[in-house]
Amino acid sequence: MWEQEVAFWIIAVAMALAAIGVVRSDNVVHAALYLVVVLAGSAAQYILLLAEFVAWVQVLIYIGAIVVLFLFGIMLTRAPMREESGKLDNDQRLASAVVSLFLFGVLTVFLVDAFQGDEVKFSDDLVKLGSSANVGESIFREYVIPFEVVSMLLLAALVGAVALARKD
Amino acid sequence: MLDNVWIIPLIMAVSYLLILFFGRRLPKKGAEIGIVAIGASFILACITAVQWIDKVEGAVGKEGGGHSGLAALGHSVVAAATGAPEIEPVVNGFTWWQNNRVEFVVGSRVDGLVVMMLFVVTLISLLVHVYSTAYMHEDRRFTHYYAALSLFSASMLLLVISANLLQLLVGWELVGLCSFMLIGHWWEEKPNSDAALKAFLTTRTGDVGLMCGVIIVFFAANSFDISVINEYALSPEANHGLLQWASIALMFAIMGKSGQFFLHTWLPDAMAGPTPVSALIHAATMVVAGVYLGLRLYPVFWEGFSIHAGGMNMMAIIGGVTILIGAALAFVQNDIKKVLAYSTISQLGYMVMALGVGAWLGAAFHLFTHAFFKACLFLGAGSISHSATHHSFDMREMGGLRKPMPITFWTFLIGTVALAGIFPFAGFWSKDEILATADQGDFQVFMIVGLVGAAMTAAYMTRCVYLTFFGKYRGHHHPHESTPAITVPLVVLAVLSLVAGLIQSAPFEIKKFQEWFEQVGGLPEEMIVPKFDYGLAAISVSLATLAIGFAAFFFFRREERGALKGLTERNKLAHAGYRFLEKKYYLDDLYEGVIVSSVKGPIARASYWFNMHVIDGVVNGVGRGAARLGRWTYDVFDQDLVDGAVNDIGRETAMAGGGMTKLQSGRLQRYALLLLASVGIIGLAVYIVNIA
Amino acid sequence: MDSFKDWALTAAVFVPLVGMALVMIIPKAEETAIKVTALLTSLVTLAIGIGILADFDYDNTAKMQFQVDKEWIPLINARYHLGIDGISLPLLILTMVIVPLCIIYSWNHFPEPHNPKAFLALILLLEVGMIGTFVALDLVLFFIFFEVVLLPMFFMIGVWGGPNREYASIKFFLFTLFGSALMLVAFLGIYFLSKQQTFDISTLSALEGSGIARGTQVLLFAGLFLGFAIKVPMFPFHTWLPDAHTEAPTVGSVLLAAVLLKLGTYGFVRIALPILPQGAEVWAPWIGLLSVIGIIYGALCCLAQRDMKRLIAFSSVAHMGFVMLGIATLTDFGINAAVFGMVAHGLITGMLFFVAGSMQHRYHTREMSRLGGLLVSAPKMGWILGFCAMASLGLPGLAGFWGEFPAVLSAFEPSALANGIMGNTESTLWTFRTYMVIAAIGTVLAAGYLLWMYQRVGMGEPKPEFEDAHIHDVHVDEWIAWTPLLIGIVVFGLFPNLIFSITDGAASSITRAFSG
Amino acid sequence: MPINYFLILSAFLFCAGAYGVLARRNSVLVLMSIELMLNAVNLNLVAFSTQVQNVSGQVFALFVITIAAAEVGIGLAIVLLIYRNLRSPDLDRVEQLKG
Repeated sequence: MWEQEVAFWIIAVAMALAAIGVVRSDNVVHAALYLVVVLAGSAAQYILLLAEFVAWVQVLIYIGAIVVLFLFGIMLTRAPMREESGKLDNDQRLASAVVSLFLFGVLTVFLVDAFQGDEVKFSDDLVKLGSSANVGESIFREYVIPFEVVSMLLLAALVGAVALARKD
Repeated sequence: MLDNVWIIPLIMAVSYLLILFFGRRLPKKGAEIGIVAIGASFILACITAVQWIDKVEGAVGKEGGGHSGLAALGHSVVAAATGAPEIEPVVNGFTWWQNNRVEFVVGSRVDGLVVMMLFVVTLISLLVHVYSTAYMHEDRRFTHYYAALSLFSASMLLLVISANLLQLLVGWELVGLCSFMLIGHWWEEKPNSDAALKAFLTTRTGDVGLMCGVIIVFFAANSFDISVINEYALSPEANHGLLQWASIALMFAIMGKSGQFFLHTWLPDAMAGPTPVSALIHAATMVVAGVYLGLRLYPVFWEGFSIHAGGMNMMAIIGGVTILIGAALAFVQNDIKKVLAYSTISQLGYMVMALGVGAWLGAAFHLFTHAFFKACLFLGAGSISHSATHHSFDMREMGGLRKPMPITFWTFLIGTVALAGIFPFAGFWSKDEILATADQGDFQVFMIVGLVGAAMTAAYMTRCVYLTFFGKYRGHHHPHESTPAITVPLVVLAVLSLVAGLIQSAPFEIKKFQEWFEQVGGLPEEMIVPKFDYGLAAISVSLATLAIGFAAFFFFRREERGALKGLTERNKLAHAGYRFLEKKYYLDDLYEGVIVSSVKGPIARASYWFNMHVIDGVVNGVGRGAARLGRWTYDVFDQDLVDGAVNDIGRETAMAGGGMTKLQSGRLQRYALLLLASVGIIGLAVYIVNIA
Repeated sequence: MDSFKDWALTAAVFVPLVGMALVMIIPKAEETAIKVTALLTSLVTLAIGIGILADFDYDNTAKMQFQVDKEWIPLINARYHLGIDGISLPLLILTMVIVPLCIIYSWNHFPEPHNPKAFLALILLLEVGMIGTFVALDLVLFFIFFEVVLLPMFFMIGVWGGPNREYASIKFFLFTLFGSALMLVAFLGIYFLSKQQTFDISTLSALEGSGIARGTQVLLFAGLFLGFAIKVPMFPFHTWLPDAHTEAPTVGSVLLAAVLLKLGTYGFVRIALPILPQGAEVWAPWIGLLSVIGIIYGALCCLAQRDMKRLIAFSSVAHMGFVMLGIATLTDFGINAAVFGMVAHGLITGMLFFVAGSMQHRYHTREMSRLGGLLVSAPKMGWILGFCAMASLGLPGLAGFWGEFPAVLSAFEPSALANGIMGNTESTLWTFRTYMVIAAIGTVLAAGYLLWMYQRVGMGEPKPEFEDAHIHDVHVDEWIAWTPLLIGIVVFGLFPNLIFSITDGAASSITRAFSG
Repeated sequence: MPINYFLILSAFLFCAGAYGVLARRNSVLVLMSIELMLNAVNLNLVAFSTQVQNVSGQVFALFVITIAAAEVGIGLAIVLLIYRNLRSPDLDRVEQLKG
């Protein structure tokens, strides 16, 4: 099992650092690229967790679509690429850091308290569980109504976005 | 009188109030009240002493040949604790306040140590009172000065007679206050008030130790009563760990009050006060309060520091270090009072070291003799500044005062010789007692430290005497002998410095000091009473004499050399020749560099530098650091973080002066911050409640 | 209404109210009449206080005396229940003494914008609230009096205060209100959760929190803690205090320091500890921690001050830290020390604020770098200031010492139950011993800042700008107002038993729950 | 492998995202931070799904991804709008909620 652990830690550290990069970077484009690292890391973690389909969806939609969307957003708002240190942050930076660290501490305490000793056991069945066939079946059988609702939502969002961004 | 000894401090307290409220209207501006009161106290103290001695001698008589028989065996008598009859201290008290479980008693205690201290304090205080009439004549705050002296005597006597630690603590703090008032007597000048502040704060730092120590001892022995505590400390059920902590804490108090190494820096600064005050408070009485505490609670230290085991302990080490540091520093001072101040530090180091090496009797005895000769020296210095140098204490402005001030000179000389420990002056006997105990009690290292210290003492005092009284007068005034109000106390003290040591002089079969004053009820039984060691005495005296000789040689020679030096320089200007003289000059330089350097040169200077920059720097730095830390805490922490957080939330509110509705800043992120913080807090609270 | 015991407390509470009504009726122009009425009212109140003092049964200080217990709001079972024991008595008398002194002090110099009518009416209203808080034995009644205090103080700072008064008063108001809100929630929680649904403090104390689960007690105690700790004020809830003190008029500062701060500590002793003992046990080490932080922190902040009044204000934070440390030990010893500390702090700090106010009146500045040489220009006042500084730094023989030293002493051996969530008696012991050492170090810092202040203000030569200014030494009305306080400082310092003997019995009854 | 590994990692991402949301001035960056938080949720869902061997978690992760896409679309549109109106993407200047 140690291979998984090693892989997990490498990816986890990379994700954590990149996450800090997202929220601390002084350059908007760099932040977006850090975000790509985090998202890719997540995809890798999904693969570790044998959720193959979700992993690829993550890569395609998140990295492929959403990040591109972000870059467009950056371009359109003509945000300056680089800012002097701290310009991108507001005045409650310190308080925010305290609150986030505090929250992280609280969450960690909770998690350790609640899930101490629970293990993720990997087996061959799991590979099947995360396969596209299995997931697809689940979506279109059990969760078909939510699926439709989400589709509607997406459509509405699309229309809404167009409506909002129109120049008149 | 033994039962009513509390009257003595009461007289002084009443005198304080009288002087404060009525002193100004009296012809002598209050001095007469003070002198009458202290005179009465002195008489009462003498009566107490006589009664106590009667009691002791009576008990000895009743026991039959108990004591004298043993004395006949020679000098190997073991302690009075085993041989002589145990005389219980006279303790009186009434409940001051009570608190459910515990009663706090205020009361008096009379035993040998107390009697001795009463005598010393009232005597020196009386002399200082008299002396001050001349010295402080025409002072801006003459009345206040006398009031403060009275208050000081009252608190010091209260400290001395206290039967319990709480009362001792009260007296202890009060003498600190008086010291503050008197050091800062001329508070118009900032250096004086600085010195006063420094003295108060440094001793108060030590008082933290006293407070903690008293509390620890209280909970260990379940009482504030000194007898109970001492009994507890020597009993088998004593908790060694607690006693150890208590000893360390109390040691801290001793270091603060008695100017021991690294809390000593306030004492030289305290010389900013009037000279009689320096004599009374900063030489003879208040500063020995720390040593008195050590003597008083000796069993606690005995057990806490395991003194009976020999070798090393904190008390002896600190005392020893203080001896050397103080003596070395005394070499480089130009201010005569500073020389004496460092000498006091060094001598207090002797007493503390004596306690550390198990020489209870030596410490008490040295306290006794030191009070006389050091007071004599200080008052002598005061006499000089009063009548010769116009309130300057700079030895560079003195010199050659032997002729115009014969009484001052002779008394000062006697004080010096006593301090240097030359036979048969007072200092010799007490110093020898300490050294002999250290030698015979497995503390040889400290014996050597003591010997070195004695030699250094002799040398720097020679320098001091030389600079002051010999050579040519270098000042710009007209030196003349002081008035009788000043010289009489000097003579009294000089006589005492001469003879006080004889009451405990083994070769003459006199052991009165031990007989009378070691009766304090419950000293450790294993304590060593040393045999008189002629060899050791000879070594110490010859070392001191040698040091005096060396120093005298050096200084008297320098006078000659000064002439030569001048010649050299002249000739260098004229001929650029006279190699012989020049060579001699180099030799002298070498001589000075090699021999004297070990004491006077780099070492003394380095230690002085270390003292002024490192230790004093640390002490001052702690003060400044505290202030700076305060500023930082206030500016950054209080105003920015704590208050800032509050203000951030309330700023719009408060500034707009409106109602609560304005708490809405309209900024989403602020809301989000509060939301998340609350979520975290509530989550944590729920969690704590669940596990609690 | 037949014997003195039955109506004494009611009278003590409502005489000032009547006096206030009278003051309001008298036309504004009749200034002397207004002043005399106000002074007489407060003196009558004091007379009642002396009567109470004479009639108090000193052998049963633990018992509630002078009790009045009448139905008040039957719907929520709130009763008009008054009574005093050994803990309330000293504070009650302190209040009754301070108020007339404040009125005398302000006799000739009312702060701008003058208007003695409104000022004195507010002082009397304040007295109603303060006395009421100390005698109330019903949570609702207590809460009402506790809040009554708030309003006059708010106006006093906001109207008669210094340049930054609006900010200070609103800060004070919001802070305290915030605490009170949580306190009220906790009161309601106690009401609904206790075995009998009652607001009666005596009954609830007798129940010792039985019926309320430990976890709930912890939460309820937290609510009470916030309410009281803000009033005390404990670190980190203290920030309103320096601003309020600095901006408040002299009399306001004196009342704030001498009495108002005690409402918080009194609340702890009277309500929080006996009613929620288990909650107190859990919170005790944390309260102790905040107390010692307050001691050191307050002292450090003092060292940074340039403004004399602000320095004294911060010294209150430090001193109240000692009081709270005594309370946090949950021992009768500590509580005795705390009550003594409250009285001593009231006398000493009240006195310091008086002097600071008088100096401000003379020099028109509180900036310590501009002051100096008070001993030269006004020697008597200089001596008084020095005396108060010495008392405040805890010099034995003066009152301050007996609040400080026993509190430090009690921290050596806290109640075995004061163990927080550590649940380990041994570690509690060492925690509190550490607090003891830190608190002892705090006394050095106290000496530091007070002497430093004294050096800058009192010693040295007067600064050139005030060399020619005529600095009047202590006035007659100042003497009248100050002498009782000065005497009190000395007398309580020499005879601490005067207070300890009164509080002792009551303190042990409060800590009964923690002694097992 | 302890499930806590994933959960704590996810908690960290969440808090980092929270910090970004609270402390960033630029609205595009705020949106990115929100993505970070959503991603943290996804990680949780998948981890639990694997642990309890139930595919529902993964399905929900897919839904979240979809909704995230929609949210970014709308979000960026709003940012564009703000930018157009205020000539700045800074959230500090949006305080119309102020009462």
